Amino acid sequence: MPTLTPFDAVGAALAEEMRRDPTVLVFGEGVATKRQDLLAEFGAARVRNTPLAEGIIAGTAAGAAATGLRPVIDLLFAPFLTYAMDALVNSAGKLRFVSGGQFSFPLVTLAMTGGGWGVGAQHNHNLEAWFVHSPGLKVAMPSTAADFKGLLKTAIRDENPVLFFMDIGLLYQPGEVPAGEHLVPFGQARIARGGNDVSLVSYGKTVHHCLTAAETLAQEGIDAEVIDLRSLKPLDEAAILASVEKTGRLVVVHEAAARAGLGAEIAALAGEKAFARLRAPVVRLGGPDAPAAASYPLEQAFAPSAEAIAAAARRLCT
Amino acid sequence: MPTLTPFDAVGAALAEEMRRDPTVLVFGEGVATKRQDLLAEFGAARVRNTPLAEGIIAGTAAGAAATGLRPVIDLLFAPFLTYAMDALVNSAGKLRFVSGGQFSFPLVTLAMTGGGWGVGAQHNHNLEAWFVHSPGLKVAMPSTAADFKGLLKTAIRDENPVLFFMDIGLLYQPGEVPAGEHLVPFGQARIARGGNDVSLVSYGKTVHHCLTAAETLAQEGIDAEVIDLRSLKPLDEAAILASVEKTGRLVVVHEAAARAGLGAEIAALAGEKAFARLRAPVVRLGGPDAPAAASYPLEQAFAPSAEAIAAAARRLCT
Amino acid sequence: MPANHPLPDELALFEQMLRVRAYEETIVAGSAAGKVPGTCTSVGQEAAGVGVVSALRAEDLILTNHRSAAHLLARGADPGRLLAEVMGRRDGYCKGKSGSLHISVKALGVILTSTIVGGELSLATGVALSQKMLGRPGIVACFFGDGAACEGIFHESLNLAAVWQLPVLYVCENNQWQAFVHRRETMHRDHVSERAASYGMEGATVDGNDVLAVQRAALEAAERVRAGGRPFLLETYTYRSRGHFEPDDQAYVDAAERAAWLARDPIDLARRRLIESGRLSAAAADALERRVRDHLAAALAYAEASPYPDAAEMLTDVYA
Amino acid sequence: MPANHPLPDELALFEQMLRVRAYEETIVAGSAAGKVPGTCTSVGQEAAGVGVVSALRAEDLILTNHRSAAHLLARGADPGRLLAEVMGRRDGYCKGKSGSLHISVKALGVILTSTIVGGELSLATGVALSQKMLGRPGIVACFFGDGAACEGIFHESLNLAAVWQLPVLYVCENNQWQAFVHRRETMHRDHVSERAASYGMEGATVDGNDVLAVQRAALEAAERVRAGGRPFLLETYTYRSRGHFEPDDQAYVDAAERAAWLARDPIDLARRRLIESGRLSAAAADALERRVRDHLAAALAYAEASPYPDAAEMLTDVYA
Ligand SMILES: Cc1ncc(C[n+]2csc(CCOP(=O)(O)OP(=O)(O)O)c2C)c(N)n1
Ligand SMILES: Cc1ncc(C[n+]2csc(CCOP(=O)(O)OP(=O)(O)O)c2C)c(N)n1
Ligand SMILES: [Mg+2]
Ligand SMILES: [Mg+2]
Repeated sequence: MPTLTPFDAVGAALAEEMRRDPTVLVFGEGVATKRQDLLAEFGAARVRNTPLAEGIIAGTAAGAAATGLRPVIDLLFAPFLTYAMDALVNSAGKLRFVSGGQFSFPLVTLAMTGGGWGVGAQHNHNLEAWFVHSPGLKVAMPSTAADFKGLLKTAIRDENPVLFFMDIGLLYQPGEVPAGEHLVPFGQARIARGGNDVSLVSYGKTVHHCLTAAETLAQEGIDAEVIDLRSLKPLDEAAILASVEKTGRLVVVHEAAARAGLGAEIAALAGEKAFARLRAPVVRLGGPDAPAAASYPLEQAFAPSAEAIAAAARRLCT
Repeated sequence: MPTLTPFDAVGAALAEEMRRDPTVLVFGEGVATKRQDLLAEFGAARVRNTPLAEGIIAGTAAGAAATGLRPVIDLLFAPFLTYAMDALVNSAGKLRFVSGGQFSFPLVTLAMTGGGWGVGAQHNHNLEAWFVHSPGLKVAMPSTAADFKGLLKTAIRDENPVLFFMDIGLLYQPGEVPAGEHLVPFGQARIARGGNDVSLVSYGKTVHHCLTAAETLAQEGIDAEVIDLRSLKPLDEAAILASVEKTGRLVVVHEAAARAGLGAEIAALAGEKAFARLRAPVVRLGGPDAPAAASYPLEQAFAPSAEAIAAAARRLCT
Repeated sequence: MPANHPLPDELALFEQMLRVRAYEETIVAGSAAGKVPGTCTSVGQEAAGVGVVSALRAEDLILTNHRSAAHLLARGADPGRLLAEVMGRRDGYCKGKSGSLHISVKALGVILTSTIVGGELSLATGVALSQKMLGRPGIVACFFGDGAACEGIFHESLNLAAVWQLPVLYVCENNQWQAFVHRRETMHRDHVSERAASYGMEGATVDGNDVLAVQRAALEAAERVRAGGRPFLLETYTYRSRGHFEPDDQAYVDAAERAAWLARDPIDLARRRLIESGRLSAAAADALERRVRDHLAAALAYAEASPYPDAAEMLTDVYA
Repeated sequence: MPANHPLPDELALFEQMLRVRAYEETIVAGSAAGKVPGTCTSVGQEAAGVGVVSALRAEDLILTNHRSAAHLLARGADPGRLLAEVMGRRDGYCKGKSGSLHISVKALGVILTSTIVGGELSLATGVALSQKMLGRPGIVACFFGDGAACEGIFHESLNLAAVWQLPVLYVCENNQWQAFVHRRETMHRDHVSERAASYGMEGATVDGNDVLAVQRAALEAAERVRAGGRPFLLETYTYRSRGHFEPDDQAYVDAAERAAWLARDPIDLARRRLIESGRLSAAAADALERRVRDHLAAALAYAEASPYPDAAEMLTDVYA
């Protein structure tokens, strides 16, 4: 299998889908400069730089999606989504319903998230839970190069608005990516490692921290299952519940703030639908309820570490 | 005790705080028109209409708060907050931290939320969970006329940015309000009704639905405790956990979408910190994961009804 | 698609304006009686809305704002289905899911009524991008208020449409008010059209209460958009006669300002002109008015007979 | 508060520009060596930044953007503490919590460096409102880029400042680029200052590479703001010589454009003028440059010696 960085896997997904479907186009601040290969192949009408104006980038995507195009927009860093919330939430998310189904909004919004560049709190803020809480949207966040490609292709073909979060810490780390047609469906979690004693449920970069923790735990005789959610909305409830039914123990892990984060949803689901099988409290590990640090070493501490995950799992199992 | 609508209780809180502190001012689209009494008493410099531009209303408030004023802004309906997210989240919420504590941001943002006017999904969307998930902010949402006044006065005196959500369904229903100095601290839930068998935790309009449900349940011999959170951030974890420790059963209720809503946070808290005492699954009742309906009768169905709450509690107790 | 060409003449425009007025008065009366939810009426702005829409072609697309009745009706929307939607009934254009404030009618090329002020500006560029990239002939008419022109999205939308050369006819209905705030409290200039130059765009202002003048200006502006594939900012200078939202006592409105504008009511102006030119007798005008009213009464009855959607309907159409 | 008056003369301005350049080159070298995080440097824009700040008074307040070194240094910020902040160290002006992109220095009247493009425009009106309502004498200088002028918040900010008559000196450093996009791809007009008229505001453009011209224009603009209590939009037309963010190979930049601007380097221009007028010998200029560089080397050593904050520090200063 070829090896690509997620950044290039995204490029490959874009290129393949643009080749397949002439209504797919991509625009954003610097997209045409950053993706010269796409510009060369598909031309300036389908690969566009934009003015610096996230609101109208997203609004334009919504309007275009409603009338026959399939835009992919790049809003750069997740905190910049704050300028585009009306278009994404009030327009793209609601107008299909509000129109009684007359229009659909097939658009994909790319945004980088997570720590890794030490650029501080106005570039590093994990907002995926906002969109999971909003109606009419879908949300994906891959952890492997292959899933960057496969989920993005699925997102582009979806008839609904998709928020596609790209963990910066992963974006330039090469991984195997199937060539050509590779589609990863939404709503299907990936069992990154099978296990029987405790379920570690995560997404994005911290999936890898969970896997490292699982190795440590294995040496101690604790058999951890690691679930990579991949799509956060729709959420693969069945996979989460099946794992918890089996292990009776759950640690939910993400870099976003724990408070009112997606981990709360998953813990609540388990507490509601797998109550009888739970053998220990559900533990959430997430970022602190504070803006992200800028100092590189401190920024790293924002995401739950493999050690912290292993420690939490160990406590539940003993 | 005098009787006021929450709308007038808000007016009374504003007037008292503006009298007490000359740095308090209020602005927004139509505030000066809507609050003629404030305009008459405090003048056009401190009670201002603004252009229709939520982004700069919130940004102006943040800049003013950092440099000596204590602005209260009225952004009307919660969905309009989508235009002000950068100022509220990236500026007001983060810049104190980012500046190393050099600046503080004492500002209050008023927003109406919830169903009640049948004006549809672009006016009716409960977004409080977004702000609970964001660092550096506080969030309040009263359910009684007295708390509208007491929490707002506290919000205005707080050195931090506060989102103050006003449930439309309550805003014009009169209730008793203490005259003069009446402060309700943040982070202290109100036990709206004591009980031993099941905890109903809620905020805003659905607190009243919980109370109605509790009466029904009482007739069946089920003794429900009703907790009105009042401030959602900080959250009175101690009150929630104490109640669950006592009853062993928890139903969390709000009008906002259940998925990744504040109820998830509360359910997760209970599942983590009161695990051993839970005698039944924690149930969340919230709005559907759909845009709000416009038809008045259907809009009403968005918020969990007293019947649904009673039914959920009954299931847990039997 | 409605055939808006041949161009509606003065008489047809008059009738359309009467229909809009009757429609709004139906809502006002129904709302006072507690039968219809209150809305933002376009009373006083009939010429501005009808005049521009009359200049569009069947293949053109429309996005508008909360004060959209004139645009929808002039486009050919059925008053009964509109009223049903306002009342949240199953036979409304959006199955009752929009209510009064977000009505769209895809079959008529009405992409959006936005109740988020500025939402129509936000989506219009994208709709125009589709027209351009998919090689469709129609231009995009985007109606918004003077208040919306204060929102940042106005700036972003016009700038992008100019830079990408998108076929958008921006139409600002400057009705002097922005809910409970006078335009003068929110901008230094009297005319929103002056802002076009900032974006390297053409702009113009027309008397929004003279339906023929509006039609003429809109035809010319639309022609420039069509021919040049470039946006244009047309301002219809007019007045919101009934206040922001029903009911509204307008206690905050300057009486002299209001009186001056009421004296220039667009329907009175059109009627007087038709009668003076001999195209219509007073009796014929009255008869026409009655006919339009009767039509509206039937429309209201239709809407009232339509049931509310099932509760289960509220969970459909969320996703495609 | 620094005493910016008496007005820095040509020589003082030259020295300040040298300091900014040396500071940025320290970061560039440190960043290439992996010791300092990359930043958005102000190389090429020293005259624009230093010239305007030199025209401010001690009581004036500043908000700026990600390309803020010239503003901070000209305001009197200590390079050692700035570098410590860029490196996320405890002795940085923000205790290492800002990093390179959000530095504020309350003691110097620097309220904000915003890395959200437009954040400075968003807060500037409020800071000016405080000045006005609390009866403080200083005006507010708000620095932003040509890219920020495309954001909706630009429109909202200028309009509000005009309507509320707030003392803001808006300074757009039009450096031709917006990250990886040329200004021409994002706006039809060459000059952002032309937009002032839309808001009923005065505006002007000045050669941003001529530090004396900038100072003069800024003095005049600031005087109008001070006297009239009204905003003013000043555009400094200049060039971003080193690319967007360190490192940046600028492969996407037109070589001829870049060469033309580099030939008008603001520091070379000032040096030449000082030497030609006889105010400075070439040897003295070289010596000054060396002194500035030595100072920066010491500053870097100071920053490197500063420890990282404790992890526990990352949970403080969240709430007041
Ligand atoms: C983003 C947003 N802010 C505020 C409102 C509340 N609101 C509805 S209409 C209106 C006034 C709009 O003024 P204008 O754009 O001039 O349109 P008009 O009502 O005069 O036709 C306001 C403030 C809203 N619907 N959306
Ligand atoms: C809201 C937002 N969008 C995008 C970015 C990414 N970004 C940082 S600087 C920049 C270019 C800014 O251009 P301009 O305003 O002209 O300032 P310059 O960098 O040229 O000084 C961009 C796109 C950002 N920081 N914030
Ligand atoms: Mg108006
Ligand atoms: Mg620039």
